Amino acid sequence: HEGERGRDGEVKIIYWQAPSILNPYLSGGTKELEAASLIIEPLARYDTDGNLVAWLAEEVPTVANGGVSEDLKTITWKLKPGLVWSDGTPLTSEDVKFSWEYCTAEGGGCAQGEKYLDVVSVDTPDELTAVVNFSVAKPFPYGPFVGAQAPIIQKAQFADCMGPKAPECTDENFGPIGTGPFVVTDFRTNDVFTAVANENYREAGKPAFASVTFKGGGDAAAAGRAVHETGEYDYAWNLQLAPDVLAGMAEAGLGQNVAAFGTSVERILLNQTNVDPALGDQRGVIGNPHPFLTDKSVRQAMSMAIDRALLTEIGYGEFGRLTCNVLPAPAIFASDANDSCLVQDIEGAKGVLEAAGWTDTDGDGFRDKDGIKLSVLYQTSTNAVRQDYQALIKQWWEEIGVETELRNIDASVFFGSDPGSPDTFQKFFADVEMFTNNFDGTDPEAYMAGWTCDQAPQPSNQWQGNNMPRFCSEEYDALRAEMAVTGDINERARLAKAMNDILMQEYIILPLTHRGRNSAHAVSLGGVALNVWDSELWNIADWYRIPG
Amino acid sequence: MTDLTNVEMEVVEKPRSQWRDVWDQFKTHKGAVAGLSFLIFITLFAAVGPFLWDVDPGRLDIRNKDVRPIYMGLFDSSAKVSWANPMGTDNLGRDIMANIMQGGRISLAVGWTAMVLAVVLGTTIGVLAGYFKRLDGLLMRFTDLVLALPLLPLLLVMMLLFRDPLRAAFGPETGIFLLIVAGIGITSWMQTARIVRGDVMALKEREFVLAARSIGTPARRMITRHLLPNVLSPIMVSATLGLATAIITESALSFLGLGFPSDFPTWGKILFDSVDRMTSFPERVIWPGLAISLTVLAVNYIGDGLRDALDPRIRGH
Amino acid sequence: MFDGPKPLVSVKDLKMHFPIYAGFFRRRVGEVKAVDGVSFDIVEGETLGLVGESGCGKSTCGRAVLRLYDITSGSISIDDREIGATPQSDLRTMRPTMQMVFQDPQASLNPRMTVEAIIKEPLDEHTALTEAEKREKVGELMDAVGLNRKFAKRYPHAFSGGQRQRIGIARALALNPKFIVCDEPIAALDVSIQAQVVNLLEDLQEKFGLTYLFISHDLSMVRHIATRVAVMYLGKVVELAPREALYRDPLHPYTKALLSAVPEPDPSLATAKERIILQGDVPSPSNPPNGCNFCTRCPSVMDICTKVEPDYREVQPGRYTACHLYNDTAG
Amino acid sequence: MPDGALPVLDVRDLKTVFKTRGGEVHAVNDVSFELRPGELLGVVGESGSGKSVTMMSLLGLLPSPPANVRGGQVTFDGRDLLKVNPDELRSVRGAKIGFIFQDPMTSLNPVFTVGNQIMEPLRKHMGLNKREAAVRAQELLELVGIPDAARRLLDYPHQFSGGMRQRVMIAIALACDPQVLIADEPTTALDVTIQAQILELMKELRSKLGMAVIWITHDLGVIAGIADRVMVMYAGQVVEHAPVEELFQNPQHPYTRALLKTIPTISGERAARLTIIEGQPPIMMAPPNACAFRDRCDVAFERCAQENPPRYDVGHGHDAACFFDARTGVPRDV
Amino acid sequence: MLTYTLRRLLLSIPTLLFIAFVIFMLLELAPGDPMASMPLTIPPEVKEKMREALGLGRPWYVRFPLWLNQFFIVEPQYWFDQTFGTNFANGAQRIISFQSRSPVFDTIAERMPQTLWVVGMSYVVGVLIALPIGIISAYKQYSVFDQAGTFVSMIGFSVPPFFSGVLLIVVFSVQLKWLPSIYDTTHVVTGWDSFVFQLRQMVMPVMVLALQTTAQVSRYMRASMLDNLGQDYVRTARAKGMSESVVVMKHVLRNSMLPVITVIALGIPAIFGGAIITEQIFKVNGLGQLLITALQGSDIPMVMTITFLLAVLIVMMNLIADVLYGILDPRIRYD
Ligand SMILES: Nc1ncnc2c1ncn2[C@@H]1O[C@H](COP(=O)(O)OP(=O)(O)OP(=O)(O)O)[C@@H](O)[C@H]1O
Ligand SMILES: Nc1ncnc2c1ncn2[C@@H]1O[C@H](COP(=O)(O)OP(=O)(O)OP(=O)(O)O)[C@@H](O)[C@H]1O
Ligand SMILES: [Mg+2]
Ligand SMILES: [Mg+2]
Repeated sequence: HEGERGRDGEVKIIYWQAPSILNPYLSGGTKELEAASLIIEPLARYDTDGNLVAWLAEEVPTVANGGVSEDLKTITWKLKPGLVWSDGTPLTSEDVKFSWEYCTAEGGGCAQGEKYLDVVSVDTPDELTAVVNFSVAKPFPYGPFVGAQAPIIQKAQFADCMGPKAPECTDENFGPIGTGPFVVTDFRTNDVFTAVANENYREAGKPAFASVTFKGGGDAAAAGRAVHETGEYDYAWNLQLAPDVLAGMAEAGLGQNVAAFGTSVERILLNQTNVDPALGDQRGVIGNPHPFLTDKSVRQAMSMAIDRALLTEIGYGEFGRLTCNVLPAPAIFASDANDSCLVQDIEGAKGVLEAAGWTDTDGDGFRDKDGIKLSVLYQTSTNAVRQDYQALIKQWWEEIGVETELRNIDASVFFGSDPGSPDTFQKFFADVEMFTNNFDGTDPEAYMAGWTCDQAPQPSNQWQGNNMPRFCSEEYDALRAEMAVTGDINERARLAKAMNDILMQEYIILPLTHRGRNSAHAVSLGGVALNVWDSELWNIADWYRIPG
Repeated sequence: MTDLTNVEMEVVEKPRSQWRDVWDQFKTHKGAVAGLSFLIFITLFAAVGPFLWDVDPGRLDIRNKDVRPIYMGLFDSSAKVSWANPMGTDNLGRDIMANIMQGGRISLAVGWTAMVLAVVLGTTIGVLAGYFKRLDGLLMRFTDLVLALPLLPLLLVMMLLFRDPLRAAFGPETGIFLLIVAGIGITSWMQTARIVRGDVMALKEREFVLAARSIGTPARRMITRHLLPNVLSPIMVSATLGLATAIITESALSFLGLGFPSDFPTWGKILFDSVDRMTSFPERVIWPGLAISLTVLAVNYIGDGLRDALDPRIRGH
Repeated sequence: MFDGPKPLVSVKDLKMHFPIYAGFFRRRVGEVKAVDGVSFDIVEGETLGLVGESGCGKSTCGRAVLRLYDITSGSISIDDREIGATPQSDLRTMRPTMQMVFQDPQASLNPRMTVEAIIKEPLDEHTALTEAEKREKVGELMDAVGLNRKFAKRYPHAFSGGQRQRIGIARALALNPKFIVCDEPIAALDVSIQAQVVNLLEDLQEKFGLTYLFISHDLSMVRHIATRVAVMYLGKVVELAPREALYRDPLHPYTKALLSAVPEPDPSLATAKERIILQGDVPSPSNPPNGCNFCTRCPSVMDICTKVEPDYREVQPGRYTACHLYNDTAG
Repeated sequence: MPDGALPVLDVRDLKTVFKTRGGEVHAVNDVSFELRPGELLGVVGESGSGKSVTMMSLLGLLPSPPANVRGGQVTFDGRDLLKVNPDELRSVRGAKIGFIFQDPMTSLNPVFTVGNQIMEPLRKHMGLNKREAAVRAQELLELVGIPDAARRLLDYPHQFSGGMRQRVMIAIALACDPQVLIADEPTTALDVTIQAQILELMKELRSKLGMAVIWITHDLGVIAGIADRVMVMYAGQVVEHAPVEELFQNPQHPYTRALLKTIPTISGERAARLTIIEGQPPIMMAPPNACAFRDRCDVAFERCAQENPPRYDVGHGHDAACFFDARTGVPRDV
Repeated sequence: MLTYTLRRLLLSIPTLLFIAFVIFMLLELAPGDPMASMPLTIPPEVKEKMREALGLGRPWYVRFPLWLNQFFIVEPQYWFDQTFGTNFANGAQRIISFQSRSPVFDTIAERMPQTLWVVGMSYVVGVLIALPIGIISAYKQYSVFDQAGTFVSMIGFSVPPFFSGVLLIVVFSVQLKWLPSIYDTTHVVTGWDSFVFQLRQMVMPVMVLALQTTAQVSRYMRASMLDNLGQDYVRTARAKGMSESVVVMKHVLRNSMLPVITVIALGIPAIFGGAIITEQIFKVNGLGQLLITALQGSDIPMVMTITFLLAVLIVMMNLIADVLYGILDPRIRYD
């Protein structure tokens, strides 16, 4: 697979969600990030194992190589020499600085603001050096300019598009000039874009493909069909399909499924506050405890009743793994203290409930105590696999005497944070809810910080925050505070595991499946290395056509 | 002639009720009779079936998943078949027959209720607009307005505003049922309204309406007695199409993720959920697909037959 | 004007103009002068025939007299009650005194109601009889118009034209009216049936002392049934006279032409008779000619006719006409 | 009257039935008549007696189903119109036999101009091109007395009054100089003054063009003024047939007599009370095996209920289908 | 006729304004959030900033007039500027999509070709198939053809496109490999080959959509033909010696088309909005798909603009249907 640039003709990629823009700073959506990663690149990115690799930078700065200051407050990036934009102009540290300015400009609504958190300035001592200064010590200083979320954009192109003017620069947002292997030729929002090989790409002979068509829209099944069964496309992204369906498609022999595991965990959250509509504006407020989910034995029984192996097999097959942690990866953060959850134990669950005094006194098949019936409303977003999960779990819970009512809500509403809507996952006006979350990159600090008491969505904070179960534990909050000031990786791992174990052993969060990302590519497409820590298309420059 | 026959002659000629006549006329329409038979069958299947076929449609039986329908055993001896699941099971081992029955209950109920709602709304608005000239402009603009309303946001708003109160008042199932029915009903009456309005305007010029006015019949009875019976046949056509549209719209809502909760099978949803596995398990799309199509067809033929049967001119003597 | 008994119906200068809307804002740009200043009296027990060409406003006149329309102007008094300006809702109580028999027996019966229901409807609206009484009354009415009671549960389509018209008459009779407008009650019927209906109307008049306004374009039939005859042309009465006088000696040129155009069912007479063949068509009632309405077709048109509208005057005792030909002689 | 001339149209034993839900309606039963060149044959009879169906059967204009022409023969131009193929029939319709229908309001196609509708048969049967056809159409409109013909060709039917529309119908029927014109109640829907205009026009045209005409009506007055011979129909049969004066002076069939008596006249004596024909016309659900008029007849006797009377010739070109001889006042023997 | 049209046009302005208001309030009440499609890893503060940048915080009585101004004044100005090189708009803010941050009208314009090719064509095809079916069904009423027509059209009407579409794909793309299953919106027709490709990629979506159109229009056509076949003027035409084809195809058809044209015209807005599922299945990415992605992404300006345009289409089609009727039917006078 060596040869001149553009030798392999066209590669066709299908994403069943279409990118709406090619500027990742204006949309944080995965589809936009990944589409843009063909064009614009960061200084460093993660490889398939989650390790940082230098990309536009010479090397990844660390404390060891002196790139990161001892006080963890500055990080110095050195650009590879001789890099040029696709328009032929040189890439300089000014562009790096500009990318920061662009994202932090007032009124621009940058989606990646968090990446540049605590950055006070970016210095450009010379054309190839960019020094990032933080206001606080950053044990993990690889937010800015790293990964698909924080690429470098060209100052010359975007200089007039700062702040409130950002949305008006349609041409720029649809066709950013980049350093990546491809150059956009035609972008149609929410539909398709085409790009051709970047003549100025830094590596000779790459990319192998002369052009790429990036089509969006439809659904996962259709995308899978296009790769596996009709062979119209070479690469299909994120085929969230039932394993038997995927396997059936693969039988046609044109394509092949690939999977990789990141940090995504499908989980159930158990609400600790009372959401009875009768409470009016006191619904879900801390201080109104849930009538029975505050009883740990109920939560434990509900966890024990679940057959995670079966769920995973039905819903994800080989693209899902069993886990008993909400923090399953990277490996050093993964706890093994909770593995008892792996086996379903209906009888045990019944026993736990019995012991806690939850019995079926009125003979309706569901347990109760002191006039309180174990009856939960179980919500999630609309999605075939989630609905299968719901159906199975409902059956198990009802078996142990917990009445379960299912509800599924349109994703645009469920994951929205419209304070006016009662159906958002943050408001959590239900007893139980289920969704998947993960964290970017490899550092779990921000992720674990989501379950501190002050992160609980409450009316006082317009229902923002990630602690949807409204879990409050002083012990947990203390661990989180400690982690914020700990730099050592092993120590950080210990803290993260401890926090994970609290959540698990309190049964506030019931992890169900460690979800892998699975995509498919044509058997004739070589060089694909599925990456869940960064853009899936991170190495498209290395892709090639297998003759035959 | 004897006195006896004279007395008999005096008796009003009414040995048969009007409904007998309607039925007799209806019977002559072969399609209508076939349609009615099918509709009765499918209604019984959905309504009474679950009592005879006592399997919980929501019960999962993972060991018995992907069972093929019983007839598969005939030409493929290796097929996984079982008399316990004559129509097969789905990927979670739910019995398809039980689901089709339960789905039929919901689909038929949604279809009928939404259709009745749409027809009642459409007829009321059509009659009012056609009969009262003053209301005409207003009502027709209103019709335009509703025609222009997008169904999806409308349903989202309705869900937001009414789901919790309805759930509190009627329970989760009935609540969402009412919402969906109302959503479909409210967005599909416009065609009926237009047609009825046109017909009423034409009827208003007919002499028998003038005759009724010369008697002093007030507007209310003018409408119920003279206009409505005479616009019955276009209403019937709208109704048959309306039933079909309602069943299909409900399935489209499932496609868009706005339908019933996932543990509520409807024909449309069963069909939609099975499309991905269409090649390996064709029966899963055939059962609900047939149920929908044949119901629509049956209702259409019944509509034709009823239209003829309700028209005294065609019915004859 | 009248020496005889007091009129039951008295119409003065009745106008019924249907508005025509047009233009940008649906302004009223004109009107169809369907009835344009008609006056006549009908004495209790008599039959006034109203004849004229199609579209001249006969039906409109008949309907306006019964206030089925909201009239443009004029006064109508029936049975000593002025109803010209009464709102529709208040007219309800008056309806039983005045009824109508319609031109097309098919169209005037609701095809989805049984005969019994049709005849019973006025009883439902205006009486407090019990169902049984109503049914009995319907039976009596059916007897009166010569319909077999057996047929009460049939629908109109199952009857012949003549029978249908009997149903219409029975409905009109249900409330014991004093005055009936018969709007071409025989026009849609077969010749052999027409006589049946006309005889029936005459019998009923005798029996119940009815007063008719008999609208028709069949001059021979009007000659038979009417006591006095009014001839209409383009929204106006051009001549009104006692029957014998009118047929013997028509005054207005239009009446003359009309009478001469009636075919004689006798070949010897038919060839002998001298016809006046009018030229052209009736002008549009929305745009009537200046002067006399008939001036465009009149065989004896004069200059004045196209300029001045002739008065409607009594030119001989009991004979009224609107024609310049008689202005000199009488005035 | 050119009595001896060969008839242009000769109809023998025509039979037409309609298949309906309730059974077969025998609308035309063994109707026979002939039409001689240049004469006007009037056809009278009450509504439903089969006048229109007879004429439409001749030209195959009835919708089939439900209509079914069961038998008989229609000789025209040496051919039996009931047997010729559809194309040949179409070359007769409109070209050699013109047809005028009763209702001028609905018989013209509302969406085509009058000119277009007149030109259609001209172009088809006479092979005229557009221009020639337009010229001829204008002539025709002038012929039927429509002023400003050239401009009116471009008008649509609704822009014409009823009388004018009927004239247009006549113009269409006359377009190809037909040998026979069949007019099915052409004036029934019109006012008397307009009817008088049309009748006048007809007389004029006939003397000008010399075609044979069948004129259907139920108005005896019209017949009296226009016809040469008259045929009276009742219940799908010809019950009487005679030259016009003969019929009015010497009606033979009881139905004809009753009919003549029922109608009030405008100039004769005014009867105190109209004579009526009691009863209703029969429903023709079975082929006749008895006199159809017997229930309403004042001279009916047993035989009338047993046999259907044939048409008895009573001389002077007059025949009547009645067992009762009106002249002698006794039943016929044979 | 002209004044009638103008009057109706004038009257439709308040109607449309009111419709716009109702749609706006509906979307205002709808619970969607444009941030819902963002990954959960983006922290709430950042989302809040993005929301502010979209102008979401402002109350409706500010945003509605703003939208009206943009729709009725700024956008036409831009359009004018582009065509004539003037500068009326003067950099005023156009209607910007929340999702793509690009002017909504540009995106809509981008979607027009495939919408017209597929949705428009399907309507044309559907109508073209429906008319002969309706005509023959009526002419040969109760024949086998008629019965089969009824049967097939009712089945066609009742099969949801998410099923029929996938079925076609499975048969023609997967099994037979004849036709592409994914529509290429970037394809440009330049010659014969590319035209053939365009046809091939259109066949399936067009058929799925046309099935529904055909089912409905053929029913109306049949009913209308039946009405007219019984009319007196048909007999007149036959009596003139016209051949059956002239009688049916000229005299009857022209009259029967009148009501059907109205039905056809009024069906157009519905098909533009209603092709959502089919577009999704075949990834045609026309207006329907734009609307649905906008809805799912709570892209209020986009949803608002598209639904309003559809409303305009509905009102205009109503008007056109009426005017067309008046033009085609000489009996109707609107003045
Ligand atoms: N509702 C109406 N609106 C407008 N014009 C009308 C209306 N009713 C009748 N006209 C017009 O008024 C005129 C008189 O109509 P009318 O029906 O009274 O005539 P007529 O003498 O009864 O005719 P005919 O003998 O045909 O029944 C006609 O030109 C008619 O078009
Ligand atoms: N399509 C049909 N189906 C059944 N019966 C029919 C049909 N058309 C005509 N008839 C019957 O044929 C008989 C003769 O009808 P036809 O129209 O010839 O009468 P007519 O003498 O022309 O009457 P009119 O004077 O009313 O025109 C009638 O009894 C009628 O009921
Ligand atoms: Mg009238
Ligand atoms: Mg006739």
